[in-house]
Amino acid sequence: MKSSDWKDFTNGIVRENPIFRLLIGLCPALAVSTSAVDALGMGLATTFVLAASNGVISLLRTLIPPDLRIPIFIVVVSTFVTAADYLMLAFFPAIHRSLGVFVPLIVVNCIVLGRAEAFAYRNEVRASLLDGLGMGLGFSLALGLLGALREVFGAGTLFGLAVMPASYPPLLLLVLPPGAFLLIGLLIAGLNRFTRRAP
Amino acid sequence: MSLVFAAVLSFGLLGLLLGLGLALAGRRFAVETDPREERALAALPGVNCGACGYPGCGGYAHAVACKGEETNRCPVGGAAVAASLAALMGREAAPFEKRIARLFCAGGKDKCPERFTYKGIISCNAANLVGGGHKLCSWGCLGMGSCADACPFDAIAMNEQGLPVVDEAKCTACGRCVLACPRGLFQLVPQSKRVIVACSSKDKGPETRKICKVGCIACRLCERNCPVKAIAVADNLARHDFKACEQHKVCVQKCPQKTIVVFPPSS
Amino acid sequence: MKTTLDAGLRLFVVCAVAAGTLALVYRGTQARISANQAEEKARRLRWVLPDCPQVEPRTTEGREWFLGRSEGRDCGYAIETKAKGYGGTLSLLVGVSPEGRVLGYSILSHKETPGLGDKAAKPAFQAQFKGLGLEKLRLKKDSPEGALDALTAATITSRAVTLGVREAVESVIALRAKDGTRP
Amino acid sequence: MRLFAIFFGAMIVNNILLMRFLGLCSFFGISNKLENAVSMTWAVTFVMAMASLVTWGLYHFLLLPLGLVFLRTAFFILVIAALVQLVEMYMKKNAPGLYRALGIYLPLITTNCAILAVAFLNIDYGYSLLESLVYTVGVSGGYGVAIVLFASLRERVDKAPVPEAFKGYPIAFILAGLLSLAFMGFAGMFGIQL
Repeated sequence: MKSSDWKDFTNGIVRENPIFRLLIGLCPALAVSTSAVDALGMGLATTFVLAASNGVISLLRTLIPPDLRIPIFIVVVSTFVTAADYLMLAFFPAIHRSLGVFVPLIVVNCIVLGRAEAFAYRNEVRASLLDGLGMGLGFSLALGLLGALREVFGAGTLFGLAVMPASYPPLLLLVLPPGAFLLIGLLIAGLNRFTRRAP
Repeated sequence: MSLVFAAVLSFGLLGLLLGLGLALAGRRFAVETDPREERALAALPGVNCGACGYPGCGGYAHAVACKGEETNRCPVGGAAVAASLAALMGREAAPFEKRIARLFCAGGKDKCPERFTYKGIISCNAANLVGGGHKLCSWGCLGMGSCADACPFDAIAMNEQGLPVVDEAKCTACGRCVLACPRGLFQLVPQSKRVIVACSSKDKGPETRKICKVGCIACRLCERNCPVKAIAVADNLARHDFKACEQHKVCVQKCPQKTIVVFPPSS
Repeated sequence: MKTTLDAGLRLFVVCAVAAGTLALVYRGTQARISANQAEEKARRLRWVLPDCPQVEPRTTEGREWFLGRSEGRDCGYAIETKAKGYGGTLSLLVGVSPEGRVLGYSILSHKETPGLGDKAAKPAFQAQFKGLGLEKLRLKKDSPEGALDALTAATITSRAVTLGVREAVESVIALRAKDGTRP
Repeated sequence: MRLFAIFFGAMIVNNILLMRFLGLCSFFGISNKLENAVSMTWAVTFVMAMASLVTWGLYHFLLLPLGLVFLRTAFFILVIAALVQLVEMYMKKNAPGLYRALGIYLPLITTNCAILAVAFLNIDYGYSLLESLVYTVGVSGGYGVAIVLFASLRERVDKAPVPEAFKGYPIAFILAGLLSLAFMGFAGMFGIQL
């Protein structure tokens, strides 16, 4: 693991964490993170698509003319997404039932296309794959954190198991859309507070 | 087999169609940008501050490359950009005098008291709206720092007296502070002219004396004693003619209110 | 002209390859997916018609439904219905007793927001429906004699499920009456 | 009446940005200046309307008959991407000022989840062509309302004394949360549920 590889990989997790730092890929992040299981499921599916498309795009980058790059990226990404959708339907029907509407939306998840254009199109395969994995993991961790927080405080359970005492009145707001915005706002503020650096 | 064939054919054709369409549109909508304009744009700082009078660097680059605009209009870029643009356009650069934003007021908290304490939005524009400003002097600096916020180069910092201090090294005379100040207290003055009348009050002399310890009371002593007649009083306020002024600093000694100040020699 | 053609061809190749792979993936997984779904449907039918050992598919007037038989007697009917949910169409399989009471329902596919709408599939919400006849099959917030509590923050989903179940009860009884094959 | 219900539901009650969380990437990025927000709304409205028309036609006349429904994601997104690139080229040629203001955000419109989501919802809800057009205009109207409201609020908040850690995006998120809470108040109007 050369040092530059390690840097590419961890880059997406902390320094350029997609949700908390770059603020992209928010659409699924807020919508799916009502429970930890769904959040992680979504995160891992996105990681698979992100790593795979980063790899393929950087493999073909010499063949892709600059002004045709967006349509070609999109076709590559949507192929992986649809493939992931059907493979999930065939082999993990349970997860698919809860993530149904959000799997196709991964194709427009700004991270996937953002990394394809910003990184994969300019670097060789190895770095792109690592970057894709790193970014995907960063996305999954942030999504997981959001999902866990919203589930614990919003519904009193974690991974479906009751965590909070029965007397705890679940803070329904967190499960609702406004709660997601407020929570992310507070989390980023907290992050700024500790790392002393505005995004 | 037919499903795969149908899929490949239909999607492939769509791809072909769109590929051709995009390429053709690319040609039909091609914008013939003059290559010199792109290189000029590359030479500019890209802050889009508009101080050159054009809508951003793109506008100025276009003017220089295609309309033969002077190459020294970019204050932010200063002499360096002027030189590189001139070289690019094959013309020698016109002499370039660096300018600095100067505040024409010295009425800090210690010199000019407040009529009431202002607890509203931290912006000079807002403070200016509330009953004509919370400072006793209706001309002077309100100290809410709108100029500091507006400065894209962080060249302005507010001191504890609530007055903006301009860092000459960072200031690029982009003019943002001049626009931001609701009372127009900032002006861009050539750097070599260091003697400034630090006041903008047009109140009558006795009035100003009551309001501010360092206000210009229009006593005309400076006007009478200036060896080169480079300073004159109009509307109860002294103003230098910076072209004529030769920095004798006679006016500084003569001014009873110490309104005329000498900005510290540039470090 | 050459570069235009070149661009077109490149996109053609990329799209063709993409479509090809997807078609292969689709055909490859299709068998397994339909197997999954068939097995899933059988499981749901057993769940929706608990005490009916044999379940025969029937089609009357073009609509497919299921007749549950036990010891030579009707023990229940089941039918698939669709309703417009919050995230998209929501399809249900509903079991109805010969007397028009709800035996149970199961959500076949839904696109409701995870964590909110998908609670409609949880036993707590489903239990309310057991044994209800048409007259009680309403949300309490919709009509006084309604007996169903809507899911918090998922009213559209709750109402969609209720309407789906109602449609099932109304149509399956009518279909059974018209079905001439068995007494 | 049904058309009005679809329109109003899409625009206010189920506002695509504040309630469905779609199209957020550009929402936070571009809403710092009001005029950016307005021009973005025009661009999104135009692209969304065109996209809905094309994708609806594509689905009903090509994908369904040929049984290629599994390709719908690929087809839709490719068409949208091409559309946006055409709009981008057209704008570069005929409206350079607008292009310079929106330059970076045009490719982001392609990845704007709202546009693809609208295309899918038009199909899932089984809308006719007219209904899906009304729905699309409603959604883009909702996008406009949300982003213009948010941009003006944000310009005002930039001047307010916000604690250091909250400056920038955190306060924007909290603002969006409150706006979304306000939009929840619309639930139930004209019988359109949340």
